[in-house]
Amino acid sequence: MRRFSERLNLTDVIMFIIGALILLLVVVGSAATLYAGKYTTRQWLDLVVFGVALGSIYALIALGYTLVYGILRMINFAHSEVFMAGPFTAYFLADAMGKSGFLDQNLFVGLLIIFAVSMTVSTIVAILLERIAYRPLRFAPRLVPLITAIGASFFLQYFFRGLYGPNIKVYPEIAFLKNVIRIGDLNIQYLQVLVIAAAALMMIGLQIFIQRSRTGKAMRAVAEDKQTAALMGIDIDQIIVITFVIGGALAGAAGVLYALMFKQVNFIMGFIPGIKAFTAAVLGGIGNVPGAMVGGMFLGIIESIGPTLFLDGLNVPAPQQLKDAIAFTLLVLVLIFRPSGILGEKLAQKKA
Amino acid sequence: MKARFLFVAMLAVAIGLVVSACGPSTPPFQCKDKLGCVDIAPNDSVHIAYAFVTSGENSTLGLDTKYGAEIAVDDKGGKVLGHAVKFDGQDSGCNAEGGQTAATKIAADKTIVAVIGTNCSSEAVPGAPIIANAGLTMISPSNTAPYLTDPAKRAPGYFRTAHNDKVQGAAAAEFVFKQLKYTNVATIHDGGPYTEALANVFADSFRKLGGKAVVEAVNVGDKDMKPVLTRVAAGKPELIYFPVFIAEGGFICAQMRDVPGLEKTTMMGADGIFSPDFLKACGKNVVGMYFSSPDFSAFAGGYQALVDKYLKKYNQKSTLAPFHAHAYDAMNMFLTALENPAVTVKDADGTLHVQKQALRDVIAATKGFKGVTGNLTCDPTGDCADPKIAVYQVNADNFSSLTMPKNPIWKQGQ
Amino acid sequence: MAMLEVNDIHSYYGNIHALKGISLTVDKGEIVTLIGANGAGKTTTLKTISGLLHPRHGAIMLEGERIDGLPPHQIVMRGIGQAPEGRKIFGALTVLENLEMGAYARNDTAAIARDLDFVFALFPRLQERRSQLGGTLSGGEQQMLAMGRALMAHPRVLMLDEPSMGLAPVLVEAIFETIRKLNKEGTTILLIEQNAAKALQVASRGYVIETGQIVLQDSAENLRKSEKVRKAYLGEA
Amino acid sequence: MLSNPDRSYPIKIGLLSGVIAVLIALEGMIQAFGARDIIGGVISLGHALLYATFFAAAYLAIRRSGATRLVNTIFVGALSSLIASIFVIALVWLGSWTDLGYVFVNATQPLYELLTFKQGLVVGSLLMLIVGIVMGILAALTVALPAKTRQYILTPVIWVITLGVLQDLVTVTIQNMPFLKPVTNFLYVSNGLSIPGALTIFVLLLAINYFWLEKRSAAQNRYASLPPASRRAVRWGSIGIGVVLLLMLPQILGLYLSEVLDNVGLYLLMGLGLNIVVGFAGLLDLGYVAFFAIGAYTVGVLTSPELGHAVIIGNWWVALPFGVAVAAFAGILLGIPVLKMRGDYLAIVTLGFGEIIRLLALSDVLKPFFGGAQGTRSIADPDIGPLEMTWSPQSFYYLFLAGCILVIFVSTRVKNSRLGRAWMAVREDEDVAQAMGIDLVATKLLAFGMGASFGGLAGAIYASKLTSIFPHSFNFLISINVLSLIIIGGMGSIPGVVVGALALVGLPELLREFSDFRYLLYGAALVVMMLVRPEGLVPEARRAMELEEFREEEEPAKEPVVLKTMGQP
Repeated sequence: MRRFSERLNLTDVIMFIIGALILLLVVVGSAATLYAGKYTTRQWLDLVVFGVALGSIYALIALGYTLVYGILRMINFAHSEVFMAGPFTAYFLADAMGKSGFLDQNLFVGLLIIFAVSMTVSTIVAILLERIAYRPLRFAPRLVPLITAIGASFFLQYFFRGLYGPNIKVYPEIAFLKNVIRIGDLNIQYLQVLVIAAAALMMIGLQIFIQRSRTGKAMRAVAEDKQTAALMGIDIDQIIVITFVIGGALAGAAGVLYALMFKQVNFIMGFIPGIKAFTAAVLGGIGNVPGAMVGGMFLGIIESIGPTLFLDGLNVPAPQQLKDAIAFTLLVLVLIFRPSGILGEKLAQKKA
Repeated sequence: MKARFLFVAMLAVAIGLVVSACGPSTPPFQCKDKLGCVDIAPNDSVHIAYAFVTSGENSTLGLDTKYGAEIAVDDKGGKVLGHAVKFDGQDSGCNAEGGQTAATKIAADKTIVAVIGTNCSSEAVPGAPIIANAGLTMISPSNTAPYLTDPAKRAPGYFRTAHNDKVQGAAAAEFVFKQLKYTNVATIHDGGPYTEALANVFADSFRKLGGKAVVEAVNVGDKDMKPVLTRVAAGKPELIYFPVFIAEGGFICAQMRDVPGLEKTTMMGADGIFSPDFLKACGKNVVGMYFSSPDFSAFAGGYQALVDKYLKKYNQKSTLAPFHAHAYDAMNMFLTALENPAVTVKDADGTLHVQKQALRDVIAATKGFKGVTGNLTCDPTGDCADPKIAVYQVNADNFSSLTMPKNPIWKQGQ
Repeated sequence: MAMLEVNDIHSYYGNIHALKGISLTVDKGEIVTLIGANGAGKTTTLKTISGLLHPRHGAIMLEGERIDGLPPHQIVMRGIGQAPEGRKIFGALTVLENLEMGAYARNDTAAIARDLDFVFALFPRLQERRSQLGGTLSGGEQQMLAMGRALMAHPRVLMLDEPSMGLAPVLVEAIFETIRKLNKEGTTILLIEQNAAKALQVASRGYVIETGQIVLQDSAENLRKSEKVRKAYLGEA
Repeated sequence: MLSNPDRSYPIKIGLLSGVIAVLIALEGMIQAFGARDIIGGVISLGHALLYATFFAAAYLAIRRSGATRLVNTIFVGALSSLIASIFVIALVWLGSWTDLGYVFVNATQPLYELLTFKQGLVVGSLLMLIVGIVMGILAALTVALPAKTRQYILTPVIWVITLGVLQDLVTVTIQNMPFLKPVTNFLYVSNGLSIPGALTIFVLLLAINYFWLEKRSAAQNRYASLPPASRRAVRWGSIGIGVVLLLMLPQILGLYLSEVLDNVGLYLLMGLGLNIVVGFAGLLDLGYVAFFAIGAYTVGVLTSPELGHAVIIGNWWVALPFGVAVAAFAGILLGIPVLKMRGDYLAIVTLGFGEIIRLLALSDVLKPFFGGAQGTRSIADPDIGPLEMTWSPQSFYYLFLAGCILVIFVSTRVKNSRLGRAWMAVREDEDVAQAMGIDLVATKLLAFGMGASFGGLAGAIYASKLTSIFPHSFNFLISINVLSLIIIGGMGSIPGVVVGALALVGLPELLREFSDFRYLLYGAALVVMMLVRPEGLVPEARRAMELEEFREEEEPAKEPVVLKTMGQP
């Protein structure tokens, strides 16, 4: 036993050294960058705004992962395709409305329709996914539904590719949303305001729903203990479907926000945001709704600011290339010190 | 039990043998070619294979080149020397192992006379030597990496109609420095071999000319380009050259004006985004942007006719990307070479004998071949593209009609 | 007609034959206890009744209506409430929310409010801690909450699985007092206990289960007197 | 459920199949497969697919309706397949009125022509209706056949389709065996099987199938009744034939199929490595590609003269141990921070690690060391000593074979060792394992290290085989693919990994020409596979037991029976 504890110490020491090295690099890099003074305050603020807007979208997608994870203890890998299905389908409507000029004249109604279509399609895909691919495997070992999810993810990607074609489709540009609000050094586009506000509203709404509503409480009960929840008269299947519906609708909404911000949609568009959102969910503490928000914001801001802040001062060429490497390194750092995420509780320690 | 099974099996073989014995007797042609010959029976087709990326996220590139080559076959009436042309192939996946697998499958098929491929340079590195070992000739419509035609490493029988990055990158730098008279530029690549090489050649050439150039990079799949553009903005460049593909190029171009400091910066792209889809992906910011690209104006109408045919045939697919013209030329080079009596011997009964080494030699000797991408002349290293690079500029009319400009504003060497 | 009738059920865990033909009845207004050693199949019996396990053979009737094969939530809706073994409090939900979950299957708001008052009257401690998280309660409080939660379903049959397990003697006493009280007010109870002595004190009838089979059944009084029960379950020589 | 006939069922299943048929058409499958004839000039793969949908609709409807009289079954079957065909007709009519092509890329004139047999809208629609009814009747007749007869016919039909689909592969492979050329000439026309060819295959296989099914038990009995000595002789004989076959395989299969086998071998090596981490020790690793990359890059950087490093090892065999060792070291290094993480936290961190490695290899910062986007090229061949040879897929086959045998040997030995049992214990329950006195740190790190070293070995051979490596080759999808193959094969089971690699790497390679639909079918196959046979193709005995439990415990009593019969071949 003594030998064991000694070796455990060794690994702890190594971990500490890894952590300290990363921190040192971050601190030295940041100090050097700031000292060089190559970037203005306004540029830093801009970077933060970009990060928050991107982070909002990550957070919305992350909610889908976190909700399903909380209830089924499974990584719904195909959630990224739920996110893709909505805006990819709604594109045709948006394109038609954009060409006819309807969208510019009735912006609000037009956006509402696009949101409605996208959210509906994403929700339907999520429900079908649950019904066909996941429900029969509810009690299978963890890895089995994971593989099903991966398979479903491939299937959905290429299904939509076959349906709508492989090339990039471009959402119409909405001139109004390009207007800029200026507050001192801070510049925010209406579009960014829309994205951040819509995401925040939806997340707060979800939080209230889960905390206050009867269904929300039942969701929490099911997340904690399915058998006991069933003994309370809660229909587990129904709650799980509701979870997928909420996750799907949020992903559909996030998809439209994404499409408004970046304009391009195609069959593979969900893959990278999906991975990022899943990372955000873990970063914040998976199974935890506010955690998804925090994780999403953190990731968005790190991706935006990180490479410049940490690496520019160290004279690293093309640091933006390494933004994902930075994000994942910080993820490891966070998990070394908080093994269950920023806001995560002991859930990770529980046997999944 | 076994006896009966054996009997049936032997019967089947016997039937097969009888059928074969009734076939025509061997023609008098003797193959003296160093690499051997492909014999094509009177009713068989001339088999040309492709190794293109037709699956996954890069499939647009593969389909574009495939369609370009198919139109070349159509233009010949689908026939060469009275034999139908069979053009099929393998998915090469835009990665090294896909290139190797596709090349091996092509090499294994002894009916194939020529190969068009590959799309991505990484496919050609392991793929080209395999094609070479099989004695085949391969022309790539879209490999641009300089090392593929590096004399020390080039696989025999490897040619390309796409422009070597060295040529295009240097020409673009020359235009920016000499014509626009800019001295401070930035370039962004996406980590792909094509864009990385082009961006670096551009930056190096620009520095050699006496200017200042910064190289930045993003990753394939990145959407938010504002952070990298903010970094670029800090260097206050006069022009940003981003020789990337449509998705990432679209993001950069569309987000460019949202970044303070870049409101007026000139944008320039390369042939990878010289396509109407890019105009859509970027939006109105694209007006005034420059593109380095092969000089399509050299043959009035030739290129436009190709585009028209393409859109007519494949409109629904709308995969129009930049390399169909190179593929069209590559296919035409093969079809022309195959018709050359030095390459193909035709028997009286219509049987064809394609001599592999002769095909290689004829392709290598291509000189002044009139293609839609210019006058193709193969140099000893396998680069056949017309080294004339032109620069085009997109105006408001181009944008509203989603068509690419037809006349370049600058040509190299003028 | 019996309130709850279990007729020759066989349940399996994988290939393990856990229940080998259990039959029991609980009449209206009774407390019936099922006693047995660890692993004898007590909890499995409850799981089978509440639908968490489906019997491969046999039938379960609630007031003459077959309920085996139904999903658990429908069985609860039909009137079988359960305080599961180990209490299974929702730790991340407040006491009040836990109780609300107990009434999840019901829609009669007014009656639910009445039942809530009833539970709070029964367990004043719960009222004090109504907005505390379930996970922060003590063992005894958790047991009260588990029982209260089961009562919130206003069950026709209340099934209690080891309510005294892991509790201090004083608390055990209090719990059994409550069980008696509930029964007096008309609740039919199926009680599962390892503490056979206590269980047989409150119950009117009892069943003894051993390795998945009922080996004895009689009135509580007779069981208390039976040689076998005294030796094996009451710890007497 | 089965005993309770549902009258609306034929209609429901007809509607569902109709939707599926329309989706198949809109996916472009009918067009793409339409270009490929199973039997030249008679039936294309595209049409066969459509008919199969109708047939399946009718068959299912009959089965579920509980109808037994032939008239009834014909009615039920024809009804549902008719409904399905009406959907297809509706698609064509809709397409002729509106521009479906605006949304659906494949809704084009050629598709409509295919769906109407080029006979125009009205006549084509009628023909399609007739096809629907005929399929329904065929399904009814199929149901009416005795089970045995059905089995006799089914296998030859499947073989005819397979041989038709794989025409390219068969003819190319047979090019190596000129004496067989007449056979292919007889079997195939330029596109698809020839009619006499198809008939011959059908009759031949019907006969073989008949003898096989009828006489199998007799042969088994005869084997069982042999004296032990001759039984041993038979066994050793078959093993000997197996070994010889294994060694001869590349010569028999030719260039391309050897290449496919090489790819299978590559994934088999990785699969066996990941199997140690995930299958044995139960640690979910989604970034396994990192070790593959590290092995490949170590060997690449050490042997490639192009990067201009000071230290160049010309000999691949000398560089190999470095590749394996560096990968193993990286495995242990990754293992340390994730020691205390469980389940999905582990998954995301390992995923991140895989991405970090790829991004670093790609980055401009490390370009002087790894070649950046242009990769590392001119990597040495695995020449032995001064013996230089041309390395073809056929010769690499032996390298992979040797590697796989070595790794399988090590895996098997380790699995049954003390360490292997410790891994199983950690997999089942970490806390219990620790309480039993298992050193969690050493156990987990050894799993990571050993798993990584196999990946490094795979990478080293891969680098040499391709002679060039690019960062893009080491993406997340490889990790996913390797994970999928060990789970499809049967987690923790070594034969399972072999079967999984053959199924997930070998099979898709054979269908390379249908690249457009490869991922679609791959995804669908993963889902179906997990639903039908969650324990994998060749499950580990222990795992199978656990899964058996899950089924019987949690599913309604009837369910497991259905699952089992569906899983059987």
